[in-house]
Amino acid sequence: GDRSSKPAADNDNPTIALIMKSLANEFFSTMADGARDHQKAHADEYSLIVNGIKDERDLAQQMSIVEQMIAQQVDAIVIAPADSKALAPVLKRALEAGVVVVNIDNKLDDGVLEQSGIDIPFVGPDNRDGARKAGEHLAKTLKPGDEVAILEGVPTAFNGQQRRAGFEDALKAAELKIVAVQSGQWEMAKANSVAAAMLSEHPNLKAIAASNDSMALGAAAAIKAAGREGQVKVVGFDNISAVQQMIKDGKILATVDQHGDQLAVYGIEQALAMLKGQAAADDRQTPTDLITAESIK
Amino acid sequence: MNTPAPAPGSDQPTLLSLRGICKSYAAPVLTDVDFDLHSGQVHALVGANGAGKSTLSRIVSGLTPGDGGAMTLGGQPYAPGGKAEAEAAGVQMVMQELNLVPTLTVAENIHMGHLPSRFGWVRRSVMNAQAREALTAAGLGDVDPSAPVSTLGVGQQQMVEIAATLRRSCRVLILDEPTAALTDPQIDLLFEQIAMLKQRGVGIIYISHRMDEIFRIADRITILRDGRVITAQPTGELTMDVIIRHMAGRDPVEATDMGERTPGAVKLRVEHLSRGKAVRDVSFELRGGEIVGLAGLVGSGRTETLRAIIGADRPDAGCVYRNDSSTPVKIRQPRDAVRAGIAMIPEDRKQDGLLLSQPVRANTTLATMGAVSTAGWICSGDERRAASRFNDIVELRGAGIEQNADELSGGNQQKVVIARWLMRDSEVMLFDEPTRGIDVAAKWTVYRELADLAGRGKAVLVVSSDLRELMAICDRMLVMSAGRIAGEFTRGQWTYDDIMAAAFSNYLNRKS
Amino acid sequence: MGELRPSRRAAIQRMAAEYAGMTLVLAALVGLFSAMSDHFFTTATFSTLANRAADLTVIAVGMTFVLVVAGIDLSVGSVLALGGSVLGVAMAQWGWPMPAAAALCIVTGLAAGAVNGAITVAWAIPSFIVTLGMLEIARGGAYLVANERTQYIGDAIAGIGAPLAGIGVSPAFMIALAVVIIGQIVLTRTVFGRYMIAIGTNEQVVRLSGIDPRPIKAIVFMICGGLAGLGAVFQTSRLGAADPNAGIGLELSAIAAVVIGGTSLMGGRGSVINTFFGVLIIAVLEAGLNQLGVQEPAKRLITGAVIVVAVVADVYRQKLTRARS
Amino acid sequence: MGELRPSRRAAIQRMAAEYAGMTLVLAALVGLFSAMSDHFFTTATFSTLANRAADLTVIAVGMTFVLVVAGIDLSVGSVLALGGSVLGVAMAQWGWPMPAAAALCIVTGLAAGAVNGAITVAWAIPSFIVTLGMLEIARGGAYLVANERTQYIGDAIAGIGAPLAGIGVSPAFMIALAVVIIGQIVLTRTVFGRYMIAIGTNEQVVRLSGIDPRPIKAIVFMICGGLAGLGAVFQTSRLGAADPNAGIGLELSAIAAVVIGGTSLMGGRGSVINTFFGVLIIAVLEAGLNQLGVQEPAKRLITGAVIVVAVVADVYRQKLTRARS
Ligand SMILES: Nc1ncnc2c1ncn2[C@@H]1O[C@H](COP(=O)(O)OP(=O)(O)OP(=O)(O)O)[C@@H](O)[C@H]1O
Ligand SMILES: Nc1ncnc2c1ncn2[C@@H]1O[C@H](COP(=O)(O)OP(=O)(O)OP(=O)(O)O)[C@@H](O)[C@H]1O
Ligand SMILES: [Mg+2]
Ligand SMILES: [Mg+2]
Repeated sequence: GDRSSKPAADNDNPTIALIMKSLANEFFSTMADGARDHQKAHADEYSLIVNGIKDERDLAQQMSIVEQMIAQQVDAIVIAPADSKALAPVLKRALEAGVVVVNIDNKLDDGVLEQSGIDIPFVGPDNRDGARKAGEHLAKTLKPGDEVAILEGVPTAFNGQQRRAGFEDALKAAELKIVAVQSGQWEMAKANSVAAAMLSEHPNLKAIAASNDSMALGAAAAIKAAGREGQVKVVGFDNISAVQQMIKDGKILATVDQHGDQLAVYGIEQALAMLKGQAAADDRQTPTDLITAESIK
Repeated sequence: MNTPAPAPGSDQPTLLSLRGICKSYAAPVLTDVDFDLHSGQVHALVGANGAGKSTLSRIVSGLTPGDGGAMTLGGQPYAPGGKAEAEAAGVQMVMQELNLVPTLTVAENIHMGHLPSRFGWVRRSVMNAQAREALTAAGLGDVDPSAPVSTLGVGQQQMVEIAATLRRSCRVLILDEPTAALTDPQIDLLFEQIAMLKQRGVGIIYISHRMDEIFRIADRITILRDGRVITAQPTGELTMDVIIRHMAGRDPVEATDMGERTPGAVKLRVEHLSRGKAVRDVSFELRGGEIVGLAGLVGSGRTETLRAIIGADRPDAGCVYRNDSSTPVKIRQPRDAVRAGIAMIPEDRKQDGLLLSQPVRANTTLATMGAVSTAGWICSGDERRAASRFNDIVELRGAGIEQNADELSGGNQQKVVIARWLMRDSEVMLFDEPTRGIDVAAKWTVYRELADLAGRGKAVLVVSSDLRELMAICDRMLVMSAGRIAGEFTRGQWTYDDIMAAAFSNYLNRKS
Repeated sequence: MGELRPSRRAAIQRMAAEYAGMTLVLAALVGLFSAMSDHFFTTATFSTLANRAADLTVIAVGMTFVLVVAGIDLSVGSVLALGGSVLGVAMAQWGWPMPAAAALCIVTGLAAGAVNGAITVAWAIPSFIVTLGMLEIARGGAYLVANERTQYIGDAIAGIGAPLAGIGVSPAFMIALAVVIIGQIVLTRTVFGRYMIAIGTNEQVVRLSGIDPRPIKAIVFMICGGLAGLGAVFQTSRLGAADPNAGIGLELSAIAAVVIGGTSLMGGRGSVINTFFGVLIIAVLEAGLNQLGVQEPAKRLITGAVIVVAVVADVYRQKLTRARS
Repeated sequence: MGELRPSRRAAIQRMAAEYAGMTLVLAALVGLFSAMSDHFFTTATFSTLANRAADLTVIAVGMTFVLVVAGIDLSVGSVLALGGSVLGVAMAQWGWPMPAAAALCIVTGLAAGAVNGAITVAWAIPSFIVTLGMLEIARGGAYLVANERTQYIGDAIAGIGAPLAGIGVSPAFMIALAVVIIGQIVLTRTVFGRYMIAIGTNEQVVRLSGIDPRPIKAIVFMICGGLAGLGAVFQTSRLGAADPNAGIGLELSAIAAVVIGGTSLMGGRGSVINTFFGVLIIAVLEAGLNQLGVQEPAKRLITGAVIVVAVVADVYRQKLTRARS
């Protein structure tokens, strides 16, 4: 391959390992593509290994990828942790092996970091804030007392928890009535069946807030099947390509762009800076933007 | 042939006594059966297929609970709750069907249920040594106790099973058609063992369809028909004809004239067929309108030869020709053989012959679905009629064509397989032990069927371990020994001793 | 001996008993959910449920066939995703018309199934392992084809999955019903079905009877793959989008439905109609639990328990039927 | 007839041939990856790999047992998650010491396995369906116990999973090795093991020999559950945290490992040692693909192909061995 071995720490072509959650998920594959493009443009500056896990929830596998990357003697690891707590010990081992670690996407738990006595910079968006933006936009189209439901992701996922909290912040502030919160497991088909049940159970439902766009697509399909298009609004999160047309057509009200394509690049840039000794291990928040029919045009 | 010791009569104490035994499945199978067994006695149980012999023995050995009646063993009330209880009370049984675990070794099978062990560890050396003893006693001295059972032929497996049962001490021993898969030398060995057990006062219930055996060893005969005891008499007071009449409930079928047929043109030519060590350079031809026997000792390679001919196993070398053609038939799998008009009736009906969980109807029409269907659609009326017709021909006794094959008695199961191939009407029919486990009356039917087939110009090859049967029905006989054709005889030229000599020839040569 | 032969009347009674058991379980579930939720017992619920069940139904029919020949197909979920991805790309990117794209999707499924079947019979490998391989391969293929993106199609494909005005059920559901009926007829009335059952009972016997079991088995796997492709058309149409992550774990749902319907995992015995009941039980359970808003842990517990209880109940029903006959 | 009898020498040759096939596949994989990556052929890689393989190893040993008795256990992944959750809660919330919590975790696994076994034998239901039910139930239980949160434990449990200084492998891996050896001995040398094989080959015959197969089968399922619990201890120790989502799809990896190792899905035949080779093949493949940074679709395609090829290769090896003997 194009990866050279690492003779010394002050290598002028360091290897960076980007460790994602599921690469089979559009959000992360966009992120990986962004990183690959960046690496191509800066081929003389660093080389890149991109890895993901088979199942977004299989943190044992993500952990062994980290271990393998340590064995592979990479210079830096940029990681989107599958779990905000469990990855801390192995990342500590990476640090001890002299590898620079940057945390992107899903923030590692502060308490655990402190307990482990390590410091890992976080580069990424505030999911709660992003979800709040979408929730507020949704609330503007409704009136107090209207019934709304939330489709959350996998309940164990930190970003899922944050997004749910963000939706709840905004919806409660607008005095909307949250009649149901169920998990769609991040999946379109699963979300579709849950949304269909919510629609049957709550004939007066006015909106569904979904924690990612796949679930938003599933919910939109359920609304259509129930013949309640236009009566029930949907917001999502992530801004995947498939929802953009739906937003244009008005079938989905809004989504949140957390600039996934740039997220890994931010992390890599941070890692490169740290390798060169130019940057400290500081957190860096990346932007989240509300996407609506107007902003797409 | 040694004559049995003078029959121990009723002066001996009654060992096992059955009174009013009843059993029903869908229909009554046993009705009010009384049966007495004295110690040191061989008490034969005979009856047509489905008469209930196996069911009765299963009740005695605790495998099946009876519906009614009472049993005493050694004067004590006896009601086994399972096989283990029956064994504890001293009742052992060799079942009609093979009951071995092919993946375990011979020694492990012999000790099944009682593996010699210390703290849960198998004591292999002890186990193998004991197994070797048991095998030697059963005349299987050359079988390796640590070989997996799956490497043995059916006959050897049957002997292993008998050896396993004989090494356990018992008061009552039930042998359910133990000789169906055995050849004469093995049968002699078995009878020697039976004689030894008699001396020790063991009571033996002996079930067989081979009348010569019954007359050789039985002291007393009980005849069952449709689940009822027809008569129970000392062997000396019964004749073959009487037994058959009682079994069938009618006068014995006229023994079909087995007289010579005039063989027609060659229907099948096998040349230089070889497969491993079991089949070595076998060549022969079959003509239309003749019945050819294939004799040999157990393990001599007869089954393997048939399987190689029809492509069930791929031969290493050799060709098969139909009629007088000089181009061999391309046989890569049984389908090619069946299409070329060659059919085989396998010896192991459970494994290779029957769809056990399917009705008789489906089993009968399996090879001939084309005849009972149009454009892939089954015409159920045609199917039922065809199935009934062919099962009537073989005189199937059971609850009709919708009964599942696994509910049939052993002999009736065999009849269903034969019915399948009668329906297919192949030009060349290779029968592997077609009468194994079939009752005397039904055997005659099968013989008549074979003669019929030959009469219609088919080429018929019959493998049988019952040499006398072959001598009765064949026009010509091939003898296999250690995988080779060791002799060929035509009707009138053969004697029992000549054929046995040929069967042994290749083994003797090698040993010397 | 006349009374021994199972008369036509007895056969009808037995059939009634057979379906009665399933209908009872279904009715119990529906009754329970109706009692617990005000909105469960409505046409809207049932039409949604029926339309959602179309994809699982056709896949479970294919799985029934595979189980009858004593095989198993673990790859149906991945094949569904692969078919859906092909369909999505064909419509969203190549601009194919729906019928052509749907045909391509089914052909993709047939091809995957054909590979499963060919490898299984050519080397006589357990289909469990072959289709486990295909589970990975087809999933990889789905990611490749869809470039790991959900393919948005929209209304162009909605026709099949959308409920028809008036009757409330979708063409997809009606096609699925037709597949069930045809499947049952094939299994019970055709030579092909007879051979399937025979192969599942004892392949050796079939071979020695002069029938080559291999093409039959291969075709069964192909049918199963093709039905997974059809399921992909239904699902994509319903969702208006194709997701390369679709169908994860679907094989277990399908097998559960088939086994709840009393088809034997050992082969040789099966009923497509009962499979359909199994699908309905699973669908009603899922819809009911969703509608009650039961939380994930409880959902899992209840689903697992129902699967086991349904099969245990089936054991008792069979015992009763046998005792009565 | 002397040459027919398999001599001791032939037996040794056959055994060598048996393991040679597996070793070859492994060596080929290692060679390939070493050629393609500079850092693959290092002690660090292999120690990581070995430590990671400990949990899959013990679970695959349990699965081998279950497959030998012609059963299947689909619930191992969920039972691992349940055990891990119990362990996590016991340590993180109740403040239990590690040994006690680990014991509780294993007992949880044993209990789940005992339920699987009891239901399977009591009603004679296919274990496929019973353990499919348990797959759902144990997962639900894991969510309940862990309150759907990852339980962070930290260093308190690291001892078992962390590599020992000096030798580079963890106590977990050494325990796993011991389990493999004990498992092989149990299968080949003990009465229990021989009866397992007999049951897997023909349960009916075992029953006729006066042995009740039910307790033996039940115990086998219990062992499998207990080993899933042990796997949970290993995994939790390595991660320093217990995740109620752990082990999704693990049953398929475990079965793949066992079947690659040549154990029959039909029961009656199996080797724990070969299962271990199967685990190593899967582990090396996964590690190698990760180290090369192969993209997800390609990873899936390669993994699927390797599973099938390994089994096809095994078919040829068996044919060769048989022809030679
Ligand atoms: N499990 C069962 N279910 C239903 N019917 C059965 C069952 N077992 C045996 N039968 C019936 O009981 C009858 C007697 O069978 P049995 O096996 O005792 O006959 P048999 O005298 O041993 O015959 P054979 O000489 O052919 O071995 C048969 O008609 C058979 O169909
Ligand atoms: N590899 C082998 N190892 C040991 N024995 C073998 C091997 N291959 C074949 N045999 C033996 O060759 C013999 C040929 O068996 P075959 O079944 O054809 O004989 P048969 O004359 O029909 O006798 P049977 O009555 O047992 O069926 C069998 O005893 C079989 O065990
Ligand atoms: Mg009998
Ligand atoms: Mg034979």
